[in-house]
Amino acid sequence: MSEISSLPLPFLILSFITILSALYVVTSKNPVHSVLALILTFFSISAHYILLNAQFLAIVNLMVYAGAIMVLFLFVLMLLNLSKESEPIKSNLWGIAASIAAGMVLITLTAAFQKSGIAVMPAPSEGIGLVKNLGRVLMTEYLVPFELSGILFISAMVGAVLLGKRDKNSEELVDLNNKNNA
Amino acid sequence: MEFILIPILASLIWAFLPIKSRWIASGLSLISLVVLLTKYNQGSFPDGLVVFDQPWLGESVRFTLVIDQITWFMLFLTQLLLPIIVLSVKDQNQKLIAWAFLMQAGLNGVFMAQDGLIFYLFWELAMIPIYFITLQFSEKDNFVTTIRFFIYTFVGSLAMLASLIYLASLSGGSFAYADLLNTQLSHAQSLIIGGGLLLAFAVKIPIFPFHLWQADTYTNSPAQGSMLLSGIMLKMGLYGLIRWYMPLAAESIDFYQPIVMTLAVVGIIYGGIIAIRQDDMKRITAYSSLSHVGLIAAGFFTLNSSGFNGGLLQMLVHGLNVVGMFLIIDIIQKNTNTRNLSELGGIASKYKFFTVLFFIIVIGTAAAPLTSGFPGEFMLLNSVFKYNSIHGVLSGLTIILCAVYMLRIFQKSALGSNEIAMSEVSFVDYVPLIIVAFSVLFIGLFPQVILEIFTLSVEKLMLDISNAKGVLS
Amino acid sequence: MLNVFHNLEISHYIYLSTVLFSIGLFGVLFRRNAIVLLMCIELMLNSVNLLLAAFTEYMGDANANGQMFVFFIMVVAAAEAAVGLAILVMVYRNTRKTDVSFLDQLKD
Amino acid sequence: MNPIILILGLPLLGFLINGVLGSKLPKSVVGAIGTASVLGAFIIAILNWNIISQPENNSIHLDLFTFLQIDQLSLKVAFQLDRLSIWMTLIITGIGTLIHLYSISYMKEDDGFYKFFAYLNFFIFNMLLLVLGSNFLMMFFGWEGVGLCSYLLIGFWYKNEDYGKAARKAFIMNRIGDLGLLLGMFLIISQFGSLDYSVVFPQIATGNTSTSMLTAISLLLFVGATGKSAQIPLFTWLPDAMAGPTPVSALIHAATMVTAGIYLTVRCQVLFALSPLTNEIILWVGLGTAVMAALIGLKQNDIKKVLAYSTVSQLGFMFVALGTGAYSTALFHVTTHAFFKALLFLGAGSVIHGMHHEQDIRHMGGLKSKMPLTHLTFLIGTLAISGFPLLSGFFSKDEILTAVFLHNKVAYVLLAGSALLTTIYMFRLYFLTFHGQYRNHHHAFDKVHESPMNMTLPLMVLALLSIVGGALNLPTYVTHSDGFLLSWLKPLFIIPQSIHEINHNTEYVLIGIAVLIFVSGFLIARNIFVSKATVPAENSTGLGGILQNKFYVDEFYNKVFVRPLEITSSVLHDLIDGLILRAFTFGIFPMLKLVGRLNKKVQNGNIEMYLLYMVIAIVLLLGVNLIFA
Amino acid sequence: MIGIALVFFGGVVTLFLGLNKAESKSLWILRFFMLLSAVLSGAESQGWIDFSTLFKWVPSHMLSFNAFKLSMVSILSFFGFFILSLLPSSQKKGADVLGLFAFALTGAMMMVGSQHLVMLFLGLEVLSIPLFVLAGSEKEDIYGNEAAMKYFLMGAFSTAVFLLGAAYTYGGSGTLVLAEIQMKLSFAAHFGEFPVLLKAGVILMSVGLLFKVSAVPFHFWSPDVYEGSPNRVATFMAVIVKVAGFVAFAQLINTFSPMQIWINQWIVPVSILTILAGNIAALVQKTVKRTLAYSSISHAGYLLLFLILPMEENLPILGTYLLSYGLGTIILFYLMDKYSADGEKSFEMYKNIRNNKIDLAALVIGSLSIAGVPSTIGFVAKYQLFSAAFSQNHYSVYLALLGSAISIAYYFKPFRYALAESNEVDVKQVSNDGLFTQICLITGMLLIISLGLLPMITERIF
Repeated sequence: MSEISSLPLPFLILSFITILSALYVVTSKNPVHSVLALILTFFSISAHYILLNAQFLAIVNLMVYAGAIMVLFLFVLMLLNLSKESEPIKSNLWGIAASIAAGMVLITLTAAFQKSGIAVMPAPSEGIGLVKNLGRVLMTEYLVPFELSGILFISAMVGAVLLGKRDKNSEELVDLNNKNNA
Repeated sequence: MEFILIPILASLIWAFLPIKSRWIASGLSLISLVVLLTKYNQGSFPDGLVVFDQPWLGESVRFTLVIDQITWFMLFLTQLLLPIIVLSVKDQNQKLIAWAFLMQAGLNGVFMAQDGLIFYLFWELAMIPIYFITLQFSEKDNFVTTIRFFIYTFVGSLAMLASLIYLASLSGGSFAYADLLNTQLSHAQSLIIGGGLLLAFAVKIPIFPFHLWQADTYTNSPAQGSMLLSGIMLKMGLYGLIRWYMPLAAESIDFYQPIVMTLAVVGIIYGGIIAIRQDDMKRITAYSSLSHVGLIAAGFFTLNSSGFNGGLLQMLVHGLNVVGMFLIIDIIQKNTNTRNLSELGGIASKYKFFTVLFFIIVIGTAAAPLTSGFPGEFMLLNSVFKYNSIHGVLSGLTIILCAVYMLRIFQKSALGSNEIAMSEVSFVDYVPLIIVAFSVLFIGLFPQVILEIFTLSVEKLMLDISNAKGVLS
Repeated sequence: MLNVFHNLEISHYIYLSTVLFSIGLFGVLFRRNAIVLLMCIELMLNSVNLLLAAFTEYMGDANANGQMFVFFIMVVAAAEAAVGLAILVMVYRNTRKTDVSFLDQLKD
Repeated sequence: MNPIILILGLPLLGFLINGVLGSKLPKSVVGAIGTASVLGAFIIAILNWNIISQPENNSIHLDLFTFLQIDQLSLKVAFQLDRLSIWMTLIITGIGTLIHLYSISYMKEDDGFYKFFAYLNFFIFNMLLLVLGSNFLMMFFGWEGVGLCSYLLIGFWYKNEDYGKAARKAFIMNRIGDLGLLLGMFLIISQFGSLDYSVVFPQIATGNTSTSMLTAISLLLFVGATGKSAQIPLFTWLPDAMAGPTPVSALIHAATMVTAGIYLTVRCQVLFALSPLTNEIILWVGLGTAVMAALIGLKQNDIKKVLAYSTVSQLGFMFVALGTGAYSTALFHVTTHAFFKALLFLGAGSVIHGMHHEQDIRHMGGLKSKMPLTHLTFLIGTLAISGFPLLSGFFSKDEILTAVFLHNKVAYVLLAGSALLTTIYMFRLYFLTFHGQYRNHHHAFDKVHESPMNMTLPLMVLALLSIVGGALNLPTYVTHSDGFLLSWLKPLFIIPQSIHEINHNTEYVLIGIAVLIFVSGFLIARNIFVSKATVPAENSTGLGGILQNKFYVDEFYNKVFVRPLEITSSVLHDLIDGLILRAFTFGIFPMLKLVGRLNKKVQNGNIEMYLLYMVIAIVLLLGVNLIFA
Repeated sequence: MIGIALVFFGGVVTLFLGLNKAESKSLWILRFFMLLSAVLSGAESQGWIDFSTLFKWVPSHMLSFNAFKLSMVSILSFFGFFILSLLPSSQKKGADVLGLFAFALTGAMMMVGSQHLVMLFLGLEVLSIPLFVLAGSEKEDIYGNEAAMKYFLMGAFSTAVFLLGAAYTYGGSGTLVLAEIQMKLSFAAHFGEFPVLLKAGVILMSVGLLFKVSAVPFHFWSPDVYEGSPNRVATFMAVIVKVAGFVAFAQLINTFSPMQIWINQWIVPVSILTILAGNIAALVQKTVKRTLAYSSISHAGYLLLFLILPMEENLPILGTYLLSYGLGTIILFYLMDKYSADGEKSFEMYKNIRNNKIDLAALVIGSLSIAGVPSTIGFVAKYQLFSAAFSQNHYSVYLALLGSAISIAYYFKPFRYALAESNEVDVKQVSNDGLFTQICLITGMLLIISLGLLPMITERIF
């Protein structure tokens, strides 16, 4: 671990923040706090993107994840009124089991990488992550997936509507139940 | 091919057309017998005559059907027994006949197939109908018994499939009989392959201790199911033994011979001893069948000509006799609603003719001289005795035990002072019985007529086996 | 920008993302609230995204395949989130719970 | 036409006609057909006597067809009429005719009349098959066939379950013997490659076969003989076989079938002559049987049972003769025994008939006056079997005793004792039946009647034969040459039968002893049953009890063989088949189901658990394949 | 490609035309498009017609179909058509459910044709996301809710795992195109050791796919989700997902074929575990649906054996097996659905079948086929698979055969109620289906039998 000290400070700090906030996401009892911590994580990851010359990704990440998705989460949390610390605490045993399992994944992967080593890649070239470049690739090479992700969206949309909308029948049913109860 | 298509056609006709007469069914089943008899010439080729040959699956599997003398004989056995069985089907079980025809197609295929996979295909095809017959038409909930039976035999079949696949992989992918025959196996390979084949056949025959499915299945099945099983199905296993196991895995015979011989002899005595105390007539017949076919298997494994010829002869004889026994039991049960010896007795005082037929079949099964049981048993015991005198003496006990239980059956049911209420036995019921009883006497007197059907092919087969073994036995 | 940190290697990003992934995994195992579970899964997806971005950079992939992949992962994540939340709402409507440990009616 | 076809064919024809059409025919016709068919065979045999009796070993052959052809082994349906078989044929058909005749009256009340005649004819056919066959297979056919007929006839009154049991017992015990015969045949096949007499015997005679092999073959054949001829240990079926109608007992269980064992041995004379060990065993088994059965006979109260044990005992005599190598003597005794034992049985049948099916001698007595003909013939039979001088039994028994005397003195003493016992129990029977007071309370003395003519006629014929039968093989001291039978058989024996040279003084002493035996036996019996008028007790005690209970042999067999077999049967079925094997074979399914139920614990519906399992699986996959691989 | 277009178009058309109409009305449109897709793709796979000019703009390293894949697309469409024809439509209004079926099928086809990790991933998701929704499409049904939730959470998790694997693969090979990855690997094969990133990548991606095809121990979702989902959806999951999943899986493993030996090391145990666990668990199930679920798990196990084979020349085996599996499974699910309509879930439901001869025949033929009994296509498929796998690994085939033997015990269970005359008790008359359904059913049965007896036809197809 001695080489950690030789790493550049911004990377260390960012990584630190990322990991810490991620840990907070999984440990916080209040879902709202989790969401907020997750947004922080996304921010730090976006910062990593910038370090990695993926400027467009960084922006999209912020917009899509931190912006849209997380707001959606927050919205649902509020809608369902789950903001309080409602979640029953799991037993310690579960915690231990979960951490051992997750830890094992981590250890196994790292150990595997340690054991065989990872090939160092060639030197980087500038400007890959720029919108111009990405746009070109997206519209040429990745045109098919791009088009086809439309299907994904339409199905997600239809699906969300299908699940979200209330059937008339079901309301009648609820009414009936209420009458019976009364 | 006609021996497969005719039964299938008959099966479809019976399944979908609203015909009800047993005579018509029997007539349908007679067609293939007649066709077979007209083809006696084809059966006279000791080396076999290819009657059908088309590619079936890829390079490796060809749909090849061959008739040689042994095959012709086996076909004869099948076509002969089927009309008898069909004629005895109860009126409320008419749909059973459709299954029986389908099974006939499968059996005919088994006997004619000259390609490993096609053999397996028909092997299973023959098994499915009998499963449904035993399940569908039994008097009580028979599911557990039949599923045991099916799985038990299916495990054996799968072992055979594995062996055939293994063998084919060694023969360069071809399943053709000739290619399989010419494949040289190492000792270990032949043990595995032979073991698989042997397992399948041992379960079907059945050889002790693979007989567990037998008694329950016979007991709980409808009579026709028991007849099909014991009359024809068992013969598949025995046929497989000489046609498939011995030539193809000849290198392993030396290893398995003492084991199988011992097990078969144990089975002979075991079945006989158990049979002497049972109350259910079907159960007795089941165990007696175990005893009898054990002797046939032992005879085959002696690898001498007396054993082979006697075994084949005995296959026909046992088929007829056991079908006769089940016919008897079926008639008794139909008319008295019981087949427990403790509740029966005194049939003889009312049904003289029936009792005579009954007695002929009983002594035929007990291998009294001048009945069909004797010549085969004589040759078999002779061959076993030649193989090893101790085995011979032990398996010879069967003639004593068989006398004990067969006479017990006869006496407890037919004799005695009981005045059992029994409705009139109809003419249709008598016809199959008369055929069987006649065969008992005919074969008992002229066994050589039957032997001559297949004896040349047996020689050829034994030559194949001894060539494959590398040593002439 | 990365060349500033010349002693930064790809392996560090791999480790980082693996750690993040494991944290997400831990969350998935540890938490019971479906919505938090979903968030943990998003976290796992993000760790993958980070890794892909890092690979793209370090390999100098001219077509930026990795980044394209990230792009599509985001698309999917968004769709998944939408559907997932819809399911969540539906479940909540029927059971008044978002706790997954209560969803054990279907079993052997 | 070949006479053999007729000899065999007539009884078979009679069987078929009576069996198929008998129920439709009047009883007289049935009886006539049955009797005539046997008589016809007898006449044809007589007519062919001349051909056979040519000086060289002449015989008539009949080859019908090949029964089985296995490789080089060819089994033919073939017959021969030679000196031995014509002798047997005459006994069978001759006595058979008489008994058929007798049966017409004896069975006339019975519903199964036609069936009875059919069975009898079939029996005759099989018996002829046995003696006429020219190979072992044909003999075996007859051998089993007579067993089958015996089964049918013993269980003739099928409604009685005890009779059925007796019939089954007879058949199964015979089958035990048959197995021995069968195995002997297998040995012969393996050794000589044929079953034909004409192939096997010359080969044996060359002396190239090892003695141990010959001993094995002959012992196995002897096992067959013990079954059929009711020798120790397989004798218990014969007394039970008395359940059948009396003519059956006379024909099958006295005169013909039971002597098949003797026929077999005589037929295989060359084989037995070369296996001294077997001869010794035969001697002692025969001796044991003779003594034991005679002892049991002393205490039996059923008229037919006494005769049955007497038969067993006499068969023992015959085997003793065989054991000493006196084959013609044995056959001689077979012949005379056939005469007087058939006579005795038929006489007993006449008594039973007259007493309306009363068989217990304790309930008889004084029948002399009511049934004079029966009484007279029965007396002749008794005298003959007891060895009254110059009657047939005297000569044949004397020959046996002489042969044994020369062979083994101990055996002689025992056999002489047995002869004494024979006289005692036979006269006991005779006195209890015909002398003294009438002792039956259920059945008035007035109703006892003499039997009709066609029952007494056979009695008279047989009585005559019993008297003069000794002439068939008169001893040397009378004729100063070989007896007729001995010289008749001589050409048949490839190895000449050992002729016992004996000086006349010893011979006269032996005759004296024989006469003494008869006289003392007669006096003892007379003393007890006439002078003291003892009536046997219901239950004897002590030695008598043991004898009355037949040495408990049946009980012994029951305990040692039957019960254990039955228990084994149940154990095998319920325990081995039903439980252990099943547990091993089908137990796999409960096991699988158990494993499947464990799955219930895993598949418990909880997502978190599922996820945990999946993660663990991932860890394992990665760990094993990345790090440890 | 024409299949994707047609089915997607069909889905959209259905969606718009069928809005606010009873589902049964718009179903015809979708059936038509699916059948059309099946026919056209089938014709194209046989080389009778060629649509490739229409789709020139699609780069072949993204999405391309060879003859085998076209036939698989045809089969997928056919199965889609078959499912929608046999399993009855609900009387609810709205064609949204139908649309989702169409989209999911599109995703399945994308998976089949994918040549690129992104396409594979997208296909996977396009297939999965509609199914998440469909699982819960009976909104008031609590079990349906639970099923949807379970499927979604676990599916999303497995997606994440798959993606991590994909990322590693990208890192290890520097490309996302499958063919290029294979090339890189064959280079690496010359230098001995394979990059650990690729190894980890292929394992993790396989985990993602193993989850989709529900191999043990990633199968936990499937019995629960099948049980909770509407029958039609469960059928769809059991058939379409597995068919598409295995084609994609085979493609993926083929990509990594240079390290085949290493892959076999862990595919074989997973396969054996799946076969045994699936069959044993199926043995103890009380409800028909769960039994069928476990049966489909065990079939996944058999199919995994295919992955240890050299891929290219053995693809017909995969095709035959998937065809046989799909036919049998759909028929059995159909019967299960039909006879569980009155709420009976255990095997006793089949006692009502005895009055309906066609259904009875379908039950017998379907069960026999899926159990692999000869004279059905199920046997041909199993035989081909096992005999090919035998050359690679003896023991796995022995165990697989053992598994097939066990499977008889539950495949034959329905016969107890359906056939045995002794069980004749209060048989209810179940109303007959329409002519169309019956024709479809008979077609299916005839296919099973005729292909089983004349397997040379399958050789022509693939």
